[in-house]
Amino acid sequence: MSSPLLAIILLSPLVGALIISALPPQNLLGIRRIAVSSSALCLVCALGVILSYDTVKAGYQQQIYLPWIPSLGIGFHLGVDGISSVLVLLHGLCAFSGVLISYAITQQVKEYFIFYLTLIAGVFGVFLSIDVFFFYFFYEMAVIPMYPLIGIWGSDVKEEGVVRFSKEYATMKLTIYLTLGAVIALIGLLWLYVSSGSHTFDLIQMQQHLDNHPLAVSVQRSIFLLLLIGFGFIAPMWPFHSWSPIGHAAAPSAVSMLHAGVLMKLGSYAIIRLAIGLLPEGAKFWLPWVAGLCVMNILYGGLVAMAQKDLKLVIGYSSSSHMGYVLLGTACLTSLALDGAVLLMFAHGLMTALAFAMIGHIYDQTHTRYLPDLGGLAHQVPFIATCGVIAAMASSGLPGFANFVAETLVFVGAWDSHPVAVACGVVGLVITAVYMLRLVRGTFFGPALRSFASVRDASSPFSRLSYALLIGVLLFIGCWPRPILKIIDVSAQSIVARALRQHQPEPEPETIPVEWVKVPNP
Amino acid sequence: MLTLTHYLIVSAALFAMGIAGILIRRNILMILLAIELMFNAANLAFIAYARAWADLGGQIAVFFVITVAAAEVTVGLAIAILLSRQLNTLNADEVSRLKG
Amino acid sequence: MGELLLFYLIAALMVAAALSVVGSRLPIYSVLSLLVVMGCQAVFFVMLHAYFVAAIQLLLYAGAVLVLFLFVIMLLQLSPEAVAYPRLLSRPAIGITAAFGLFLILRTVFFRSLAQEPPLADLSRPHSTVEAIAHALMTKYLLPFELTSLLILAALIGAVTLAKQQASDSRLKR
Amino acid sequence: MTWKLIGVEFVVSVWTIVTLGADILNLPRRNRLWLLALAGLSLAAIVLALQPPESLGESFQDMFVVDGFGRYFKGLFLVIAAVVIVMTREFEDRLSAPLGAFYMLLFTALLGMLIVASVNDLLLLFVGLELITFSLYIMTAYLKTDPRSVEAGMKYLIIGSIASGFLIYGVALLYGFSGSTHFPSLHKAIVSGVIPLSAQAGFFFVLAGLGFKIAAVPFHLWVPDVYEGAPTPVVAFLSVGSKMAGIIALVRILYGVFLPLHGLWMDTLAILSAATMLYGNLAAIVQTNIKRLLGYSSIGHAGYLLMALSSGSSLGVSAVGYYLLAYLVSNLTVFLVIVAASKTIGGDHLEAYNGLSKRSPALAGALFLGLLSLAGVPPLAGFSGKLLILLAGAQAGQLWLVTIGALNVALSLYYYLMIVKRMYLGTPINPSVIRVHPVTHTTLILLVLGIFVLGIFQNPFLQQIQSAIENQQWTRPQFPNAEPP
Amino acid sequence: MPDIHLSPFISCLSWTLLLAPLIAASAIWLFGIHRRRLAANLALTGMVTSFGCALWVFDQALRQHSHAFAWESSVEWLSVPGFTVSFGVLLDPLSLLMTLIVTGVGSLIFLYSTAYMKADAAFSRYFGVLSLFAFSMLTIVLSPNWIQLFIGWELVGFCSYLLIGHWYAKPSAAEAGKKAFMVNRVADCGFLLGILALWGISGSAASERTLHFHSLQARLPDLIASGAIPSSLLTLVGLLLFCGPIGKSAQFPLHVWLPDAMEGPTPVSALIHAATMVAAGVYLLCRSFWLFAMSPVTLSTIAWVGGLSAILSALLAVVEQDLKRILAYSTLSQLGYMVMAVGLGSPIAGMYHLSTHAFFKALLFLAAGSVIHGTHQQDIRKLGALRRSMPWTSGSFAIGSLALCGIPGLSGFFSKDAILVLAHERNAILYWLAVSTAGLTAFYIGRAWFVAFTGTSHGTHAHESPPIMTGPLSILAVLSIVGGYLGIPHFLGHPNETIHWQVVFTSISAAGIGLALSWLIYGRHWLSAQKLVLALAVPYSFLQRRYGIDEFYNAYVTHIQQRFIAGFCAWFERACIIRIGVNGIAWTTYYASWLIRLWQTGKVQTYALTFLIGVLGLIFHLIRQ
Repeated sequence: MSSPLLAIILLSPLVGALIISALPPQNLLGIRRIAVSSSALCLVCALGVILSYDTVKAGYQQQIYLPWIPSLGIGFHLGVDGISSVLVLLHGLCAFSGVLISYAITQQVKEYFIFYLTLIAGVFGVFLSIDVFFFYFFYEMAVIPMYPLIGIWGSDVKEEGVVRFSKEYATMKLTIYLTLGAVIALIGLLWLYVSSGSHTFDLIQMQQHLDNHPLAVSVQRSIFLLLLIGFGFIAPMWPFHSWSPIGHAAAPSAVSMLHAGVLMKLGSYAIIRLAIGLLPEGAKFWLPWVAGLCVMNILYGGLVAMAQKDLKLVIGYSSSSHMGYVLLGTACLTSLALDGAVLLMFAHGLMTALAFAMIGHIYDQTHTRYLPDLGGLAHQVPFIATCGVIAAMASSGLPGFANFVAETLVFVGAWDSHPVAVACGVVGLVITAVYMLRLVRGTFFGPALRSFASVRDASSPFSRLSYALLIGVLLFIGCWPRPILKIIDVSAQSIVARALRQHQPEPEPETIPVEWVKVPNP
Repeated sequence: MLTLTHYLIVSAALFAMGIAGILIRRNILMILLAIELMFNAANLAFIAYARAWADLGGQIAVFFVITVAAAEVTVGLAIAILLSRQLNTLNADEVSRLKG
Repeated sequence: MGELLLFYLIAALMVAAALSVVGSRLPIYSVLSLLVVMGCQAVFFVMLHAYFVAAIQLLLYAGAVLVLFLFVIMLLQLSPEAVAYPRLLSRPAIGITAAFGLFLILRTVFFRSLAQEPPLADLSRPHSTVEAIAHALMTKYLLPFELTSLLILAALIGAVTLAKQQASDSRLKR
Repeated sequence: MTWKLIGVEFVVSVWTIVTLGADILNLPRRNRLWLLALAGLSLAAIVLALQPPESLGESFQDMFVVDGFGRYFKGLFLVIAAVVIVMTREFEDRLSAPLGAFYMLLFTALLGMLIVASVNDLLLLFVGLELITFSLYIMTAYLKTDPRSVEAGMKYLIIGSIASGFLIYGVALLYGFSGSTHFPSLHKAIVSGVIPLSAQAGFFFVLAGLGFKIAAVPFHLWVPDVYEGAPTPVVAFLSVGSKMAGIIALVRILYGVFLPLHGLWMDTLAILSAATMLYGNLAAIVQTNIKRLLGYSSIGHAGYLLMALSSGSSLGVSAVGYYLLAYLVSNLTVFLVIVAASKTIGGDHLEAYNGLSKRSPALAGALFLGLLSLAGVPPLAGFSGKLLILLAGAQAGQLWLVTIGALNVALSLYYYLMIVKRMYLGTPINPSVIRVHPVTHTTLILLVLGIFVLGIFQNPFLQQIQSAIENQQWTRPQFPNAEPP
Repeated sequence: MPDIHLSPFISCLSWTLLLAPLIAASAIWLFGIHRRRLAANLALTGMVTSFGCALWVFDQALRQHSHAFAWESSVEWLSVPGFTVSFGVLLDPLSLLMTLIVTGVGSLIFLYSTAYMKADAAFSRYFGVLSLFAFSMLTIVLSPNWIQLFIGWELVGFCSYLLIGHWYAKPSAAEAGKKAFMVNRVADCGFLLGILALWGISGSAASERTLHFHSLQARLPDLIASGAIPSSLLTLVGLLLFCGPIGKSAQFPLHVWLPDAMEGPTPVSALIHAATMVAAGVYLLCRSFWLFAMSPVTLSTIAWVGGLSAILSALLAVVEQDLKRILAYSTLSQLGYMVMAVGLGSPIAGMYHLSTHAFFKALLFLAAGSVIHGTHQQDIRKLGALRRSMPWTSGSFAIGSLALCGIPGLSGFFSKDAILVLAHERNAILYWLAVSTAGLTAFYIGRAWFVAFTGTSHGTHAHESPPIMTGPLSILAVLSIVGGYLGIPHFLGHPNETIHWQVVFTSISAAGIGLALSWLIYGRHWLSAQKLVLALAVPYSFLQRRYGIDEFYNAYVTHIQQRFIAGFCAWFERACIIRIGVNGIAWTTYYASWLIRLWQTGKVQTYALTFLIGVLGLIFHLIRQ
């Protein structure tokens, strides 16, 4: 029970960042090696976590508990259930391949890896925490390193040579946007803490307390709305999505990988874990609306992606479109759809990381991401082109990739409650195919261009490792989804069961504990 | 019958006139002068209450107020001299480099 | 009854002098009017049986503070302020209105709390002798008393440092 | 009367004379004076640490009270003064006027703060506050040849005097209500009887006077001007020390005396808090001078403190204690960087900070962390403080206020990041490397460490604060009219 | 099945049958991408292994009562409570027939490809994808449930995309691949919804929902009978499911991708776009015929779509000049026959035609490939007199053409006749449409023959293809001849039918007229083609524009979809969400800040006034009572 895996996962990048900060900035080799080894350690431990997850016992496992602020009921409580262990693995994969992709960074390498490893640690923290305080703590901690990462090492979004969105704009918008979302969620969390009267931030205890003393329906609905909007910002739920494509587009590719691959999943994860997990009545009331909004996500995001000419913007909008499926799966309150949603988070994370890695390589080599400028690159970069086709196909839900399984589960699970949304989702797959094929066609196919004669492929096995890793896992899960689904399902079942349980909230009005009763104005 | 309230109202008037003086005078010295009025109003209230409670505390408070007022005038006048030296004006409206 | 009459007389004089402090164009008039205010206040203090404070008021305020004012006014050779009648919604107009509002509110507050105010106590025993005050200052109020000495010291040193001419600064700089 | 109880104050008041005399006698060289000042602080700190906990008690006929709460803040004041002295060391060649007097004023201000931390009487409070402000008036105008410094001093003095006028008038009215300026007797009067309107007016006058100290809207307008004009070490002292003194006074008055009237001031404070937060953080956005910007930011922080105060709970007071600690560390970091950098980069204009990360990664990193901590980003100190305050607000049921407070986090992050943006994304006008003195460097490292420690390991500090306020009478809900009928 | 005695090897062999091409494909991708010979050998081995297994199973089946032969083996591929999908092999006469076609024709075409693609740089990639295609196709064919079928369905689409775009440097090829994938995607969108809807109605109180063919077939009729499922819903399900075949089998109006798909290498066109993949739609219709049959509306829709596709494509073939495109339109037209056959109620007739069509159309394509290989030319106007220079090729092409025309004795005759008889019985209009199509078919294939293989040479240097290409041609030619005598309908469980002489006569005469006309116009030049074109200018140009359907789609895609809808969304994103929404809030904040700043006038008395007003505000409420 007290295996140190989770602590290692959380601390390894932080320790890595600390060591790097002590190294001289000229020692590139050492810096990179430490980054790679710390993220590899995370990946190995994440694999260990998911392999050792006991689906019979279910629930939170590998727990670590340290009392932190006992007077407020805050504890440093780590643990994984089926859902988070899958996401931890996703993050481990994306982080490791992101660090490998980061070898392309040549300026201020030391600072880059410090921020990058902090970001990695923050995201791990969110997935591992089962204390609401630390959940929020790591959540915001993950947002802030994005600012320098995009601001310093990013690139402007250009159209026809004209800067459309500068990286300064993108990173400021992203940071403010996400912080805004975080604080809105924070309001909800504080309200929840106060009104539950449980005097604990511990998720498990809070859940037990709320089971025994359910909140009034109206309070649940209000808090749920706050959490939904707050976490919806990062999910990103339409119409709060506009930070994401531009942010992805401006970020350096390794950051985009992590961001689109994992960071965006924090929102839906938080909605599943906190909002649905703690506020069943709110979930019943608001989730149908979410189902409506996610149709907007899927269709609108896809259509906007269709009109983009910057490769990263295409993938950026496609991410916001695909997160619509995740939200759709979340919104149904069926274990099937929830399984699909979680698996889709996993699959989409890998797929989008692959896409951003590929685009990053192209951008590094050609110094452009503008679709009209590109073409025929399959002649020079056959390996990257293969990855591009694979990413496109995975993204449009080709069987054999995990995305297909996940989308099918979402559709199947959502069919009974939201057939129209499912129909729109299926149409969204067509739209995805349109822009992904357009991207592949415009970038890789067609006659070879002379201007790209010097473009190099990712030829060494080391540079291919991250691509191979991502594709391999996508294919493996896509071909053999049973084991991972089993792990997801045990947790999804319990969340859905909890949300659907018929509570009989007592009609007593919730009183807010104030230590002194107010004295009326004399 | 002379009551406490008589004194208090006078002190209130004094206080109000003091603050009015701060607001309408342009010369910084005059503003300092008006501040003295405010302190005096407080003094009057203190003494009146001290009388009412037959307590020494109020009278002692007046000591402190007078001391503080004197110190305030000292510092205020020193800064006023600096000001007239640096900016060549004592017009409060013209001392507005720092703004926004 | 006579006391009341005296009160009204002094109060009227005091308010008039205060108005003059606030309103007269010539700075010197303002200072001199303030002197009148101080005087009237001293009379009130006497009427309220605070004899020692009344003396201090005259000595310290009239004797020291106002002289200092006069001195600085002479030093800086202040010219009379230009007369500008406050226009509606200008800052002075709003200021006067607000100050008057403050007075009205305070007046209402005092009238409303009239019933709860302590009545003027019967002063059978002499309580505000110099000795009693000195005793209080040296016992109960010793700490603020000592602090005021530091306060005065700080103000003095500060004032000297600030007002000193630049030439002397260079001498101090080592 | 126990002289042991005022040991710290005694050392500090002695040192006012020592520094002045040392300067006049030219005992240490001018550039060694800071060591003397630090020595005095260390002495005071030792005395503070040696005060046995059981020696807590009241002195001067209850006028001066030494309790855990006061001791906690006295410690903080000493830390502030120490850092300000380090700043002054960096700044001293820009101070033309005598340094000894400057240190003396620093010590008198510190003395005022120490007094305020232990205050148990309205008159002592008045004198203590005046001691702080007078010293600061003079220190603000200390750059005699800089018109902006003099103007700042003038404005500070006038508004400060108005505030003192209101404060003392309010004290007079409260005195009239209870017949004493002593906190316990005031409290007794409040608990036992009907509170006349005049006393309520007096209370609000005192509130206004203290609102000036902590820079609460609408008593705040002096803040940006003074921050911009005053010498930077003074600004640091002002923004942390003076504000903290005001907050302590508010806690002592609101919680020690007027807690039974919670209903009277809770909403008022909440409204002031909301206005203060919004005003400070909004107005900071368009600023171009870093000190002015920090002035507005400090107004914003005053809003958060008011939110915690308005909660009327012991959690609120703990939050205030923690927040002030976090604010102290972060803000001093920021100001220390400003002092250290401004000489080389030339001025306090934001443009001067372009590309700072390339000229001095250490300074830029410290400023980055300090600003983010001020914004309230985990795992830095400011986050924990803000979270505690928001929690206290939520527990008091003021969700609207919590909402405004939370949204202000995002708002403030914007302008803090604008500075970060200049440091990390801008190109320096002059790419020369900035050298940092080892003393400054060490202090910065300590402060940054503090930022992290306070952001991650909250519990020891929080427990310290909680135990400090444990024995206060306001944490004992024992008021007769607070009992439910 | 208790009464069937199967060899214990069948499990092993049937899985080998399915997986051999996949293993080959993986091996090629992992090890053979730079080794040409290895790649080709792997692919060929995989395919031939499959074929061998199929033959063995076929042998087993023949030993049983063939039409009752059924064997299933599966593993749980995805299993969460409420939704279980297995992956497996379902062998029954229908799938076995299809498997034989896929693997048999596939083996020949693989063999043929080794020569045809010899000079290609991406030889290994070609075989890798081709093997993957074989696996995907077998996944469809052998699928025991809808999800596996859908998986295969998508995968064949993907392989088709890659193979059409094999020469991606050619913009037209890249575009054609994209188009094929997109059109299929649109159709699959309906198909997937159909599957979901089917899943939605498949549950009953007694049992969990399912997508298994047999379980559905066992359960659904009862549910319908009990009234649990409204018939309108059933029709909807049927129509949605039919969307799949419309796309995959390129029926009107989603036929547009198939002619363009001819950009791919010719063996690919033969295998995927003639013999197997496009037939998958028909196979699907046959596989779940009972489901479509439960809704008359669905069935008649299918019939009409098929009939219209048949005639409309035949018309297009008449005006086409590209040899491969002629064959592509011909494929469309023949697929129309098959779909119509199913729609008219006889899946066996459809499957029969599917089988024979696979033989002769593969033959025609491979022959055309041989022509292209020999001449590097595929415009029939630039070809001529190939009969002399390429005798084997010409002979096979002639056999294939005659089979296509339905000349008695050849395979096409029997299968087409079965459909015509069916149409004759069921629907007069469709019957006459089909007959006209038969005439047109004879005409256009005659035209191709006479223009390309007879007449005078246009100076193109032509040479006969190597034996490795002509060998498969010969085998397919034999199959095209004897395909009608193999007893395919019997194998599928259909009793032998008597020949309907009236229909036979009509169809033969239609074919005869068509052939005669083409001979007169193109063989004898008795009628000038140019004059005919001039005389029929309006319909000719209409046909040349392919009824304007491509233009309409292009206009829709570029103008409406891309420029208007997507453009509008992008504009909305930039203008409303980013500029007004997000930046608007930012600007509002900024200007609020700017406004607040005005308060800070720098004049100390303003500050004092504010202070005073603040105090007034604090104490004002005291006198409110």
